Amino acid sequence: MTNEALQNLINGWIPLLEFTEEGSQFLNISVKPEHFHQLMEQLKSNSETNFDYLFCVTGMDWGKDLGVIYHLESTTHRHIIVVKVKTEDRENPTFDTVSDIWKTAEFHEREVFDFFGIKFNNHPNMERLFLTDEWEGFPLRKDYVDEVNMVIK
Amino acid sequence: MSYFGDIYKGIKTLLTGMSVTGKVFLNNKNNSITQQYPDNRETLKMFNRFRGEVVMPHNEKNEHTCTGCQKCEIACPNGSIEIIWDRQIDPESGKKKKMIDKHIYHLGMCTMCGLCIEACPTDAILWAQNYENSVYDRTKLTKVLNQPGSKIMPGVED
Amino acid sequence: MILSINIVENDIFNMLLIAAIYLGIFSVAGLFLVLLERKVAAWFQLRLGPNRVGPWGLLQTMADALKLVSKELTGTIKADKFLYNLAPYFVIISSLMALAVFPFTQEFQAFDINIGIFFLIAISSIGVIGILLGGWASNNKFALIGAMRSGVQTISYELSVGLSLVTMVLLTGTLQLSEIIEVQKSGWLIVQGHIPAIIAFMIYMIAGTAETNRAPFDMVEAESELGAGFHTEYSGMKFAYFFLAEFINMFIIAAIGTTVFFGGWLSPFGITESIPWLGIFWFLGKTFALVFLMMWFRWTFPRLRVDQLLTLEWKYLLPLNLLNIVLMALIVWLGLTIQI
Amino acid sequence: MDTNIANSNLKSEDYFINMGPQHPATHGVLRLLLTIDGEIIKKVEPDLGYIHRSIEKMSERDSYQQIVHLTDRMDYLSSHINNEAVCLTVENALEIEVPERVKVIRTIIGELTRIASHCLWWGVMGMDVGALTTYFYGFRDREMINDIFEETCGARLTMNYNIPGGLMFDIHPNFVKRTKEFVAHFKTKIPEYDKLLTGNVIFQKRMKGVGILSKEDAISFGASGPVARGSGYSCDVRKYYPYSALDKVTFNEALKTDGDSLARYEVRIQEMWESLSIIEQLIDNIPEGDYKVATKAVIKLPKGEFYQKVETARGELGVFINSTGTKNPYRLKFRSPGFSNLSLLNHIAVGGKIGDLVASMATLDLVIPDIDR
Repeated sequence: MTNEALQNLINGWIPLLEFTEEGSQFLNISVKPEHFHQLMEQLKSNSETNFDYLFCVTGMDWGKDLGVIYHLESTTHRHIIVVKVKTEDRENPTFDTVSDIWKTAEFHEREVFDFFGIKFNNHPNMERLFLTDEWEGFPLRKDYVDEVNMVIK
Repeated sequence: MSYFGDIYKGIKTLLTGMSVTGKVFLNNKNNSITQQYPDNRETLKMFNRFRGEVVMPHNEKNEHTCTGCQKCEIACPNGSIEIIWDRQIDPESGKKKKMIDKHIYHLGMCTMCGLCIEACPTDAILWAQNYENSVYDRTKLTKVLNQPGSKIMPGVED
Repeated sequence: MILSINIVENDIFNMLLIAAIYLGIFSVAGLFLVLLERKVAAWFQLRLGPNRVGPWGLLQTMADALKLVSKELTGTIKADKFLYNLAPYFVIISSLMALAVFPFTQEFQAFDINIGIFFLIAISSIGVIGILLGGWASNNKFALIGAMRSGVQTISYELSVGLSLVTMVLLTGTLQLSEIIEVQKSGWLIVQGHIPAIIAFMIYMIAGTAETNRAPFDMVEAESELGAGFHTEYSGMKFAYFFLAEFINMFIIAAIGTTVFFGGWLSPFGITESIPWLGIFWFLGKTFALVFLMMWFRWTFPRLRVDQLLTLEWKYLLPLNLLNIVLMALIVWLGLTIQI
Repeated sequence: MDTNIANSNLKSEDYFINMGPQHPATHGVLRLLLTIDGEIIKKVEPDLGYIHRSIEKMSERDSYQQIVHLTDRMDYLSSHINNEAVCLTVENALEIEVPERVKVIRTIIGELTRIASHCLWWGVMGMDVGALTTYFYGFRDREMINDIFEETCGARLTMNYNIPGGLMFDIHPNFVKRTKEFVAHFKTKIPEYDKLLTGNVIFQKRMKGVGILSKEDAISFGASGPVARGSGYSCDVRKYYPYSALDKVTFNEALKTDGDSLARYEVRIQEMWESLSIIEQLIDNIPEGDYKVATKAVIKLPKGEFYQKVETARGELGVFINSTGTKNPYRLKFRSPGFSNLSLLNHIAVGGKIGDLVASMATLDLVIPDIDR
C-alpha cells in the first residue's frame, strides 16, 4: 500500500493524528499518548495495514519532549510505517505498553526505560535491563551528566 | 522392524562421523593449523597492510613529513593522538611556520581504525607490522613518534 | 575368599611392596593416559598437542601434576567438610582397587580370585558414591545437578556392563580372570562367540564409556551445561584425584574389554607363546587400542541429553542385551561356537 | 506422575541457577537467571549489560567517519556488514552514489564475513552440544577468510574497511585469487560438516523438535535472520531491500518451516552455500573504477531521519539516524538482531531440559556485544 493510501486509511481511525513524510523515507505518524495504544492495536489487527512486525523501538529526547519512535512493517504487504509518540512531561513520562501486541516490545521498552526513563503502563516487567537497579539518571537523555565517565569533545 | 532400522542407521551415522575425524587423525602431520608462536618469530610475517601500531617514518637525515596540521588528531575517535606544536622560524624561508614539538601516540587507547592514516595529507604516519605490543608498564604504551631532534623534510607543505 | 599371589610369597611386607609398586606404576600410567588423551585429541583437532615440556611434550603431565600438587586447596565455606574431603579418595581408591585383579601376563597378577568379573563390576560402581558425595557436599548447585545425573547414569549403565560381561561368561563358564584367558587359548572370545560376542562387545563399549562418564556420556561434567559438574568446587590435589580416577577408570574398562573379548595377554595365533613375558605388551597394546577407541568417541560425538541417555539404556541397550544373552545361550547349547 | 506431586502436600521450591556471566555456553558475558525444576526449565530471565559500552551515546559525539569503527565492536563477527550499514545510511542521506566497484567489493566481503561468522557458529554449536572437535574444523576454514581480510583490510576481526563514500583502500592484488581458493576449499568442507555433525544421530536427536518457534511468534518477537527463517518467516533483507550489489546476483533465501533448532541449524548451513554462490557470481566480475568517491572532510547530514536495514550474519541490523544537520548525529539507534532474538529465548526454552536450553541458545547464535551494544 502506498503512503497516501495508508494515510487516508489511518486518518479516519483516530482523531488528532499528524502525518508527515518530510525528512524521512517512511510515512511518519505522530499520535497523542492517550490514543497511542488504540492506534497501534488497529495497525496490527486491521487486515489492510497488518503491521505485524515491530522491528525497531527508539527512545528519543528531542530536548523539550521525550518520546518513542516505533518502526513497523507488515510481513504480508511489505509496507513500513513510523509511529511517534511524545510527551513534555520529563519528570514522569508514561506511555501505554505495546508488549501485549508485539512480544518483542517487552525487551525494547525495557531498554527505552533504562536509557530514557520512559515508563510503560501495563508492562509485565518494568525494570532496568542493562544498567544496575541503583543507577541514577537515564544516560541517553540529553541532559544527563556524568563528569567522571563521559568525555565530551 | 523400524526399531532395528533405527539402530542400524544410527550406528552408520556415528561411523560416518568417526571416519571424518579419523581421516584428520591419520593426516595430522600435514594439516596442523596451529602456529608455534613464539618459536616461529623469524618466519612469522604479517601482511603489508597489517595494522600493528602507528609509526612515523624518518629518513636518514632524521627528517619526517609531519607538518603538524593535526588532522590525525581530529580524525582519531578516541583521543589516541596528541600533537604538541608551536610556531617556529623556518630556517629556509625565514617565515614563521607551524612545527611539531611532539607527536604523542597512545597505543594503549588506539583501536587500530586507521582513520588518522587516512586523514594524513602528507603520509607522515604509517602502519607498522609490529604485533608484539605487550609491555609490563602501561606508561610505555605512550609513544612519541617523532625522533628527538628530528625536523620536517624540506618542501613538505600541507 | 581365596587369596593367591603368584609372583612372591605371601607375607605382609611383600603385600605392601606389591601395593606400592602397583600404586607407582598406575599413577604414572594415569599421567601417561592424560598425555595420550591430549595428544590424540590434538591430532583429531588439527593441532600438535603438548610439545614444550620435555621431548615431544612427554613431561607435560608431570608438570601439570606438580602444579596441581602445589596449588592451594580451595572450597566453599558451607561445604560439608568431612564428606567433601572424603569424596576424592572414594573415587581414586575404588578405581585403584580394580587394578589388582587383572592378569597382565600369565605370571603377573596380584590377586586372582575366582569371582574376578563379579569383583570388577562391583568395584567399578562404587566410584559413583564418591561423585555423589562430592557433588552433594560441595554445596554448589551445578555440582549437585552433576552428581544427581551421575547417579542416574551409573545405576542405569551398570546393568549393561554387567549383562554384556555375563553374556561372555556363558562362553567361559568361569568368573576367574586367569581361567577366562585359559579358555581363550582356543580362540579369542570375540571369535568364539562370533555374532552375539560382537554385539556384546559393542554394548560393552558403549556402556563402559558411559560408566566412566566420558563424552558422549559426560552428563556429569557437561562443560557447556554445568561448567565443570560435580568437581566444580575442587581444586589442587583433590581435583587431581578425580581427574586421575577418570583416566584409570578408562584404562580399567579397556582392560576388562581386553581380558574378556580379546584374549588378554594372549598373542594373536600364539605367535609369541614361547616368550611368556611378552604377554604384557600384548595386553597393554590391546588395552590402548580400546582406550584409543574411547578417545575417538569422545572427540567425535556430541553429548546426549540426560533423558536420551536413559532412553538409550532402557529402550535399546538393555533389551538388546537380554536378547543377546538368549542368543549366546543357544549358541553355547547347540555348540555353534568357533574353536580354533 | 507430575499431577501426583502437584496434588500432594509435598512442598517444593523453585531452584534458581545463575548461568553466567562466566559460563562456557553463554559465549561471553550473558547472564541467565534460570528457574528449574530438576532438569526442566521453568523460566529463563536474561540479565544484560555486562559489556554495555553505550555505543549509541558515544556516536552522538563522534563524527560520521568515526562512528563506523564503533560498529566493529557491536557484532564483531559481522563487523564488515555493520560498517556497511552505517556507511549506506550516510551515503543515502547525502545522496552519494558509490562506484560499482565499491558495491561489488562490499558485497563479496560481506558474504565472506557471513561465511566466517557461520563457520564460527558451527564450531561453537558443536561444542555446545558436546562435540569439541567441530570448533577446530570451523576455525580452520574461518582462518582462511581471516587471512583474506587481513591481507586486504589490515585486520582480521575489526576491519573498519568501509568509509562513507567507499572503501578505505583498494583490494589487495591477491584478493581475487585467495577468495577463489577459499571457495574451492570450502566447497569440500561443508559436506564434511554435514557428515561430522548434521547427520549424526545424537545431534539429530538433540536438535529435532527442540526449542520450537512458530512463525507467528517469530514475527511477534521481532526475530530475524536464520532464527526467523528457520520458522518459515521469509525475511531476508538481501531479498526484500537489496543493497550494494545484491540486486545483481541470484540466490535463494534459505527457508525451513519446522521452527525447531535443527531447522535453524540447517538454514545456516544452507546460507553458507548461498553465500558461496553469491561470491562466485561476483568474484570474476569486479568492475574497474575508483574505490571511493570524494566526500567532504567534515560530513554533515541533512536534517531528517534516516533508516537503513542490512542483513548481518545474525539477522536484520537497522541503523536509525536522527540528524539536525550538524556533524554529529542527534540520535543514533542500532536495531541489533541479537537483542530481539534473545528476547525469545525464554519462549523457546521453557519446558525443555538444561541441555535443550544450551542447544537452542546455540542456534540463536547470540553475540553478546551485539545485544549490549
